[in-house]
Amino acid sequence: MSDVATHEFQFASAEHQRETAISGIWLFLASEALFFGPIFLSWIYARLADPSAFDAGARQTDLTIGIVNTALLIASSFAYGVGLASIQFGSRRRMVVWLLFACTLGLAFLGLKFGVEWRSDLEKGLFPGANFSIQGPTRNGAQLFFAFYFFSTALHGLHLIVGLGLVAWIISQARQFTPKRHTPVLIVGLYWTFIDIIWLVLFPLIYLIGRAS
Amino acid sequence: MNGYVPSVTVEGREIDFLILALFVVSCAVLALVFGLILLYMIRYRDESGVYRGHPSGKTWRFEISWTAATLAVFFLLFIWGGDLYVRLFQPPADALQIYVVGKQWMWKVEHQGGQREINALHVPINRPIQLVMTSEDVIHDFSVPAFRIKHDVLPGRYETLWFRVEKPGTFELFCTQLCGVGHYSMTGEVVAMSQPDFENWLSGGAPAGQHEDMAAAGKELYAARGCSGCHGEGGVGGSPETTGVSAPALAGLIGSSVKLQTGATVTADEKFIRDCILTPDKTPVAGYPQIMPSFAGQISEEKVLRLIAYIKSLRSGNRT
Amino acid sequence: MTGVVVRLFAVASLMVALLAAELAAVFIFPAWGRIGVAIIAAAMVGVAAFGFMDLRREGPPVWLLAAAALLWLAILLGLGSLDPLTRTLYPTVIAAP
Amino acid sequence: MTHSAAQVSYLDDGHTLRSWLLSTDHKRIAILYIVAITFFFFVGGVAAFLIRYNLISPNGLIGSAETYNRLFSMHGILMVWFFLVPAAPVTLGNFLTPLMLGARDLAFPRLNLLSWYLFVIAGFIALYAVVGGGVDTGWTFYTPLTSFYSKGHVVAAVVAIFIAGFSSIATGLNFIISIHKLRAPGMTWYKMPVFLWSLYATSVILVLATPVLAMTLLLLAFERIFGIGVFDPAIGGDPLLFQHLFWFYSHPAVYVMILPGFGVISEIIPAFSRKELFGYKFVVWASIAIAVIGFLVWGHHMFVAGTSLYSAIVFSLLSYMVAVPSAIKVFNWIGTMHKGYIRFDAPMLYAIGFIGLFTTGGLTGLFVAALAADVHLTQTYFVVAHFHYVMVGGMVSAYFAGFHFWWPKMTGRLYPEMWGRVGAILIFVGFNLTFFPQFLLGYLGMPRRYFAYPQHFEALNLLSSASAMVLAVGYLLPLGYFAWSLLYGERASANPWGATGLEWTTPSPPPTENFAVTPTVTQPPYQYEHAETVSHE
Repeated sequence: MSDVATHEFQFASAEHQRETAISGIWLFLASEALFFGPIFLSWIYARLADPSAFDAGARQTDLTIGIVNTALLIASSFAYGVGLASIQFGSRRRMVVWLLFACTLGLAFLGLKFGVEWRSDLEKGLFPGANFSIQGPTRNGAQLFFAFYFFSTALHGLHLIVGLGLVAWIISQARQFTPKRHTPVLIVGLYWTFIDIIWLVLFPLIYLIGRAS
Repeated sequence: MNGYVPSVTVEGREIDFLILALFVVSCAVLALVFGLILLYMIRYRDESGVYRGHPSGKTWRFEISWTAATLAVFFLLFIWGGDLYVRLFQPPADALQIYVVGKQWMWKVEHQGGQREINALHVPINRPIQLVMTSEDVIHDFSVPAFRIKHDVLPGRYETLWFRVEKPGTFELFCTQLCGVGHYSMTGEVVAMSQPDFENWLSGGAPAGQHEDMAAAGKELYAARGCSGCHGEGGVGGSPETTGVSAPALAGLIGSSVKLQTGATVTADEKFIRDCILTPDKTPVAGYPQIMPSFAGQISEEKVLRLIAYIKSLRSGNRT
Repeated sequence: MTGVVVRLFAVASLMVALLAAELAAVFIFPAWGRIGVAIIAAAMVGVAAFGFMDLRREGPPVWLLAAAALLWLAILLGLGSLDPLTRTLYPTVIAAP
Repeated sequence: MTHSAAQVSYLDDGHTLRSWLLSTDHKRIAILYIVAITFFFFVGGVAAFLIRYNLISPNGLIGSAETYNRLFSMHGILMVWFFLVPAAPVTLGNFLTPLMLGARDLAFPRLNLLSWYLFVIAGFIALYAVVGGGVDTGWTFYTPLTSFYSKGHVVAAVVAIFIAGFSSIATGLNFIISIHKLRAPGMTWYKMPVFLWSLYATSVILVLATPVLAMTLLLLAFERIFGIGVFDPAIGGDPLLFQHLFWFYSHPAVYVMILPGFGVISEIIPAFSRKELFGYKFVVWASIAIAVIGFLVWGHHMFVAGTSLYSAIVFSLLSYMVAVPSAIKVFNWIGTMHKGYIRFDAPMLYAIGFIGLFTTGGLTGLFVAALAADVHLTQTYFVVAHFHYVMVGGMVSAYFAGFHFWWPKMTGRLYPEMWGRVGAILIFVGFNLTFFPQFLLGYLGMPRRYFAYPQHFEALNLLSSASAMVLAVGYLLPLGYFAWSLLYGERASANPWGATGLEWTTPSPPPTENFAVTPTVTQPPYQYEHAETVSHE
């Protein structure tokens, strides 16, 4: 396959098509940001309803896992960035290696989040409802926190799974990409980092604010 | 007009006047718009040979002037509507309070004296009435078209509504927030009567057997639920010496200013007392440790209302 | 290539440092607390957007889109929280200390 | 590359079902959308018919309040999400955007096709929810009624709207990027037709508001499925949060419905007045202003819902602000007619009807934006009449106006002009007779969503129901003569109205690739003063 960029008929040039695609993904990400908007607003409402009880709920979370997960996502964005640079500088093999590494970090995040943290949360009876284990005056506020917690982390996790699927697709299509034609790699990278950014906001909302004085 | 009821409250007449003003403005604008369109349709129809002159070049003068005119009119309307709205939802201090609980699909009303009624509300005329309303299930809305007033009734909190009726009569009451299958049947009537008639009704009109003073019922709850264990008999307050724990006095609480541990100062009204009973954690009173348990989910809305009525009756306390 | 990797590594290191700063704000400098966390989290989002997503390299249309997302989020969160922030104690508030 | 010089009409470029269902041609997708949208319009219309039938009698004629609640819920859900919101963008917008831009297609044709499939899947799920028992929550889905108390297929309905939302986002994204990136050489922003500007403003709302609704509905579904959630008052959650989030989308959605209508009218009035659009830049920026300020006003749906006094006052002020740009537009259309050479073809009649109905709807909006007046009027038939004037009177009139205007371009056939005019007049008259009585009913206090009502509201309800028959005929009539035109209509020339705009420079119907040669734009739009006189007589 030669390294000549082609383009679809509605565009003037391959460069035109690339620019358009990148604008498109940014607009999609803007839309995604608003998608998470209600989650942030519901955090504000739930916390304002009873700040001390809400924070008491937040302190039941596992801070260590939260920190490790944040670091994992930062590292995976880094890994993806290096993978992208690799294809830009012509090494398809190195791109695949780095993208696989990014995937592994993402999988590790999912494993820690859902396999370890969620499981222990559920075992501790922290899922809101009749069997919620926290009693006393903070019960309601803590339930609100955990309703927010399970919903937001599940949603973020789903995005990460979609992201993993996309990266896997890039890896499977690796042979198509060349230094001049790798727009899909770039686009998936933007989405990959965006998931990271969402987590950077969720992390303090879940783990830190409740522990701050 | 069929079904037209002239407003029987002062505020209602003011709302009518505002609506009339809006109607006049709308008619003027519509006349202008339709008039110009019709005029141009006739005068400038394709077949007409009328001289068109040169098309006007600069348009921004027109644009600025009609934008400014629109803005000015809108601003006036906003001020008018806003001012009236603020008055509409600020009850006079001496309002007679009546408690309303909405549930699928009926209105339950309880008067201070314990008289209860369903889908009906008896009120005296020429006296400000404040409804303290909550819901047992979904969101309802208490609406009396003849008073030109309505407000949503939400579960888990109190909303209030006030009015002063000027004429005796019977007026329609609607639920105007979709609340399920029986929404359309959640109607009733508001009966306004003169003060003597109202007192007559209070003493004899309410169904027998339910006629128990709200405050008296609240007093029983106060003892049965262990409130007196900390706050003392008659709500005099507790200290380590008397009841074993520090607890604020409740006598004379209603209407007073309370300083919270958060630093805010609030007036103790029904909402505040309700919050203190159901979510004491949110309203820690300055100077007392927050040790009171929450009663959320343990007593019904109606019982909370009775407790509040009792606490409000404790006016003669020696609170400093 | 090396240059790019070094730059990415610097970005990642900066973010890990900011993560540490968040923890410090919460546990070591309690006076900073929530405000500190909020500021640092915003900074981390900025670093990720400019460092990893290379926002600077994109043209004005993309900046416009990113700015729109922020503006609309601000509308949602700002006007949306106006109600609960001014509601709970009204009309019971008479004086803020 | 396909045949570029052959100039095969897009309608003749393949006749198999597959060549339609897998087409990425924006024009074919527009046709697919027209089929789907029309279907949902008539299903929603049947529900409307049954609602009006029930309200003939104070005791209700269809026998069961539950059925009635399901009917108006279905009417609202289908009409809002499966007709009003998508209608103008996905049909007229899809067909015209590349043609007006001088482009060969939208930026992301496959995404465009995907959006149609999402829409149809969502539509079927919605129909499943309806047929399988329906929902009785109203289209507003207020909690806690919806999350804990309502029976019926709430989750299915919510999923349907969720998927339809992503179809909207895909469409809006496609338009914004296409307008940014695919303008023909020489077409600067201020040389774009107002329809494209309106579509751009619409798309901004679609892309930035729809995701908020999607997430809100997910939160709602979570609460319903798990029996607990962030809106649950039993644990201190706030049902008003749901209302805030819902109206953050649903108020701007009203502008999604009406903005493309503004665009259509801004094309038609100049074309049939033979005159340049009055105050082009003001009209353009009014659209953008509406798209932005439209996001700041949602709280006016909640003046009696229990929000804070401060927020009510702020939202009332902002609501008046958003009415200003709409007023600017109305004045500019009238200014365009001034000293024109006005012709009264069906599109123009629909457009004039639009101005009348929209102005009435807009002015009654001032009533409900005034805080104190809203207390009396909200949640009554006054509000029902108000939004039907804007959304049905306004939007549907504009949609029909555009449909008549561009019908020759889309199909290559002319519709019977006389019948078009009859339809326009019938709809205007029938609409006013149906909905004006509802203003009176609302002022008298008749609440919305009542299956049965007090006797004294009967006369006005009867008038409204009777007039709805006229309106129904008005809506069915175009279906008939458009179908006739497809088979027997006269062949249309490239530019039957003598209108300006790139879409009229290519044959009717356009070839698959739209333009044989990519056009170059040198003039601002609407240069009717300098154009040749009408070409088609």
